[in-house]
Amino acid sequence: MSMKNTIHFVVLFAVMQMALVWALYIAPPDALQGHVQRIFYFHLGSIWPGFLAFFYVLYGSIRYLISRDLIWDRKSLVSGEIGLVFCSIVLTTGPVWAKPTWGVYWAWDARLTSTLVLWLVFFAYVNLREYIDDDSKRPRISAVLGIVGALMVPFVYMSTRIFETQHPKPVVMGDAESGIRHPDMNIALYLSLFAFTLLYIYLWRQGVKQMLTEDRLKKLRAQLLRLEGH
Amino acid sequence: MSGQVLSVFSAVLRKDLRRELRSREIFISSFLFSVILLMVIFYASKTSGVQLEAMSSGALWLCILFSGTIGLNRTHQSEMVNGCYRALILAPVEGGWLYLAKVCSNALLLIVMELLLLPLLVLFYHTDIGKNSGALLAALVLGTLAFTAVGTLVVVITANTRMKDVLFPVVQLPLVVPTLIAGVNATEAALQGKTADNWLQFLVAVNVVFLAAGFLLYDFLLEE
Amino acid sequence: MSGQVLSVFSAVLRKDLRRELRSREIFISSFLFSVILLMVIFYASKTSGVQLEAMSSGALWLCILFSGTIGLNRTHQSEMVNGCYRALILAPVEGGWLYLAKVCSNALLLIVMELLLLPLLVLFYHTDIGKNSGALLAALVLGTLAFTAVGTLVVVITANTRMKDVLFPVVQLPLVVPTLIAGVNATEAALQGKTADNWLQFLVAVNVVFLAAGFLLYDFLLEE
Amino acid sequence: MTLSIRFHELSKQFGETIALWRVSEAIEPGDRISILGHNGAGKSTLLHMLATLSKPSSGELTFSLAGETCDDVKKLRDHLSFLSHEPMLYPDLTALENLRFINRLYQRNLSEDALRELLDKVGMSDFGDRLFRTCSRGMQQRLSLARALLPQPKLLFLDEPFSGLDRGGVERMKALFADDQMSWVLVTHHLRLGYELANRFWILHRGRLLHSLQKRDLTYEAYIKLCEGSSMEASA
Amino acid sequence: MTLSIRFHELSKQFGETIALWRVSEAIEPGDRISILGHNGAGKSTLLHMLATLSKPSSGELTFSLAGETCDDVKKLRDHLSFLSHEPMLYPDLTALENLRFINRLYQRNLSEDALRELLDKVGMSDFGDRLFRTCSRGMQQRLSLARALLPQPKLLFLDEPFSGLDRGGVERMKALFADDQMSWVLVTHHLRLGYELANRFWILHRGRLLHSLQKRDLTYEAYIKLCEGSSMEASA
Ligand code: HEM
Ligand SMILES: Nc1ncnc2c1ncn2[C@@H]1O[C@H](COP(=O)(O)OP(=O)(O)OP(=O)(O)O)[C@@H](O)[C@H]1O
Ligand SMILES: Nc1ncnc2c1ncn2[C@@H]1O[C@H](COP(=O)(O)OP(=O)(O)OP(=O)(O)O)[C@@H](O)[C@H]1O
Ligand SMILES: [Mg+2]
Ligand SMILES: [Mg+2]
Repeated sequence: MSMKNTIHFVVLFAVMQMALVWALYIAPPDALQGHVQRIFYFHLGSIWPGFLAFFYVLYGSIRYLISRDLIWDRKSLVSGEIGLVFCSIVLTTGPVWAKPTWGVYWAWDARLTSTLVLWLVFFAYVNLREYIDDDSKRPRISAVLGIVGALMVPFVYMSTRIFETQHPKPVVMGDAESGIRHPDMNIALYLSLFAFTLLYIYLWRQGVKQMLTEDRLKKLRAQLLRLEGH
Repeated sequence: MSGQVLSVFSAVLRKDLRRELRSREIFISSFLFSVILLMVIFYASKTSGVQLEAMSSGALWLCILFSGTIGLNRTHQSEMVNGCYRALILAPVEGGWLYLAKVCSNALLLIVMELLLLPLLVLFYHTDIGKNSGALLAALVLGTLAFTAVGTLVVVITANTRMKDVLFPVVQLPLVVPTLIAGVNATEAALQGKTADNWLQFLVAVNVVFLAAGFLLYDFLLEE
Repeated sequence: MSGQVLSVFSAVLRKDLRRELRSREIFISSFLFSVILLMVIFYASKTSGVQLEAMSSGALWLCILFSGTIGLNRTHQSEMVNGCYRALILAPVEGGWLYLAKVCSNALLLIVMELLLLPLLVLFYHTDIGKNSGALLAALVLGTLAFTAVGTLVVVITANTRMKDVLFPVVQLPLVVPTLIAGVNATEAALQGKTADNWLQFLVAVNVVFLAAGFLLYDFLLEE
Repeated sequence: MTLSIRFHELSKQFGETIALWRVSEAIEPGDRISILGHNGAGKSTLLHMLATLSKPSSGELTFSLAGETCDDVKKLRDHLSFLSHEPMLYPDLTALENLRFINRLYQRNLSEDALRELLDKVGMSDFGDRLFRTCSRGMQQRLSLARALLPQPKLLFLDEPFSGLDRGGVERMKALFADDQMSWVLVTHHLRLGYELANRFWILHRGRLLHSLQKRDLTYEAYIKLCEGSSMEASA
Repeated sequence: MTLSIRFHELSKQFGETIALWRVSEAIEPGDRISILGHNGAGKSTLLHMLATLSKPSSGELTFSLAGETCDDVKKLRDHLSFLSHEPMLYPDLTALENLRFINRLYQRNLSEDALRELLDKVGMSDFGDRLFRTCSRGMQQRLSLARALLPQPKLLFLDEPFSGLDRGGVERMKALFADDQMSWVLVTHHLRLGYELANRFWILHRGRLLHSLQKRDLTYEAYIKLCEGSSMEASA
């Protein structure tokens, strides 16, 4: 581990601990929901870096198609993978939260559906390349899918904003007695957002490094095979 | 340039339509598939006690989605036989125009299919399709265009994979969900005599975004 | 004779399953596909104001129909590529056993898909699948078998005709309607805790008729 | 057990097109027949019917097994094999998996080693685990031959088996054809090989059987002359 | 306008398989090149890259149009044409409909008469209205050639164009190759034709370019010797 990485890791670790402490102990329980509401800090904390990751896929894929530089393919792939993980966290914390508050694990709320759609699209993005045999095709095809997938992000979210239909039990925000009122709640939220964002960056850098090392290994192995006469 | 574009456009359109008219393969299969779907949906909902009329917009869009997916798969398959898609790749034309031509021919077939489906809705579901036929047509055309805009792109994406038949619907359908929701709602409003401007605008936006994306990205898919 | 039968049976079964399971991700994709279908069906019927629970049997059978069609289509296509079906035709085996093996492999894949689907129904549609799980399983297995019995026969009928692409849906879909109606009703009853003996008997009858017909007729189809 | 085929006034029509018109001949054990003729002469059509893949529009086609007429197509197919224009192998299976499937389908119970040996015979021993669709054209053709040979047929039908093969491949194929246990019927446009390998020749022209000759009656020059005469194009 | 191609250290890998390894050469106007080599040598792979159908894994591939480097693939494709293993024609369209489609796609604006003339050149004038899929193998190969010639390319790539053709077909094809306006690169296993028609030879072996020779430096005997040396099988 380089110096930079070490520092990054230490900061990440510290912020994570602080976020945990604030979210689980210092922030007061919600007036209506009680302690269950604490899921919120992880729920929202993970989705924002998730969006960030998906937008990076868009950016990286465009860069790849223009430059045809494999590094951009690797960068966007890693970003997509992490985004998918974060999206999965939202999709598991959500139902866990939903059961005690709504009584069911799932309701066909526009927001839930759009999150699910996003997850499906990026699941396809991350996994599709497994099914493409030709190395030279793989980055190109998944870059196109990455762009199309990332275009969905604003769509799905706009659709829930513009057409506010019936949310079964709308998210409790800003209500008089519940919602983020207490300053400690705010601190917990920001800490957790910060922690997840740092985590994203850390994982992304490690992931890219790993992929590049793998690429080099492959190249060296091919050369070795060549030297040995097939 | 515009002469070139027209020539390519008409070449692809004519070829696809001629192939289709010769075999009527996609047409017949999507139409029959839709009839079956209408029946299944009817029987599925009979037990749930919904009113027939309330189901028509959803049933219509399920038919569009499902037979559209099958149709897109088939058209694309026909490009793969004998390596015909290579002829398209090797042609000295902008991929964007090829894409638009393909979207057009696919959408055209699907829209004709839908028009045939409407009388069936009247027959089977007692739907009154005349209340606001302008809005109905707008909803169908815009929705179908958005659907094929996504589908035509995705079918080529998944064609490069090993399990294309399985992966195509899996990749395509999530991308199509916003279109479906907007389409169902716009159609529902039209069937009730209203015009759902917001949903129609939404469909226009979806079309603009996906057609533009397809136009710009298709060339990148046309390599081997 | 029985050794021969077993050998052919296992050859076809293994080949088909290996092709499908080459990467066992086929289950993952059918799973995803089911998620998407349930989502799509929900949004298509949302405007009609049906109760979620009341929709499950219909939704389930729509999924079976659609995945089944994709699956049969895939089998069909994979036999056509490189003229592989000719290898089957030219093999010195009773067509009847080939037919049964194909039905088995097709039905097996579809049934596994359905089993994956049930938990999803619980999650997304709040369905209680435990009320009469025996009857539910019977309905699903019998219905799926009947569906593939017809589909497999028709796939090969059409594989040997010049108009294969047109004939496949034209012949298959109408033949499948009774199965679907019976399937939906039997499933609906099972979900309500009842056992729809008459529908199940009907399904058994359909199976007997189609499997026997397929077994006897298949040989005549194995010519060009 | 011997296998022979006789046909009398065999015709095949596709709609308006007459692909084959009143062809009569016989195939006896030990025959090695080359069928020659221009493009569209009806060679593949004839082969398809002899291989029990399609039925004649009119005419009689009689198979005899061990001297007795045999109507049971299944029994016949156990002794026939066909290498057609199409490889008849699954693109998504590897070479070996494809052979294993055929092995089971024909109930030949060959061991893994026997299958590998077969691959070796067609010069593909290094590529047993390669997916069929990633093989080059010539490699695919070799695998097709392996498929056709696997059931150890009494009678082998070959439709342009040399296309796409390199020299080495052709040599291997020639060696395999020399097997005395097997009769074969070969369609080819490679006149020299057609002469070298066969002991009988059928020359088709526009769906008719123009000549049916024994090699002993025919010098190479006379043969070439006949072939060139008939391989004038049908459309010319 | 002249078209030339140079490539330097061109390699292509499919997963672990190295199909082509560091091949460097150039194609100039007037070149008629035969590529020879065993099955799986990498001939088709090279042709695909030269025809802009696939990209190299590494190496440089430079196209020059009228002396200037040209990166616009679309412009290049206007002057290239490719006859591959696959016919690239729609089975459900007739021969003429297929040609009309290509005509439009390449914006060549040939008249109906010109299309019929083209059919005549490949000996298919009687079969213009026959569905492609009902044509015999050789007829399909002829139509593929017609498709490839239709755009009147500057440079034509041919991957085993003689397979399935009868004598008449081969003669016609040879005549069409004699066109002075057109350079071509031919992959074939037919050594004699490969020598007769070309003025340069590339000999590939296991993905490497073993020899690149001019015809004037090479007698037929020497050529055959070289080819046979390299057409030993890769797996042997
Ligand atoms: C069941 C699955 C669930 C999923 C997939 C899900 C998904 C999401 C997503 C994607 C966001 C970010 C929205 C945005 O920034 O626009 C979000 C925010 C939020 N979610 Fe959930 N959620 C789920 C369940 C729940 C439940 C049960 C509750 C509480 C009862 C809840 C409360 C919240 C709150 C309070 C926010 C922040 C709202 C805002 O900033 O607008 N979620 N959820
Ligand atoms: N399925 C079909 N439908 C209609 N016509 C057909 C069909 N199959 C073959 N034909 C026609 O029958 C004639 C004979 O075809 P066949 O394939 O037997 O020729 P061939 O001798 O094998 O030629 P080649 O050397 O080119 O392979 C041709 O005119 C062909 O167009
Ligand atoms: N899509 C692919 N995936 C994996 N390997 C491939 C692919 N295409 C070709 N290969 C491999 O690359 C090598 C070269 O193949 P290529 O088709 O270029 O051979 P060729 O010289 O044309 O042979 P032939 O004379 O048999 O046509 C072969 O080993 C082949 O298996
Ligand atoms: Mg033939
Ligand atoms: Mg090749």
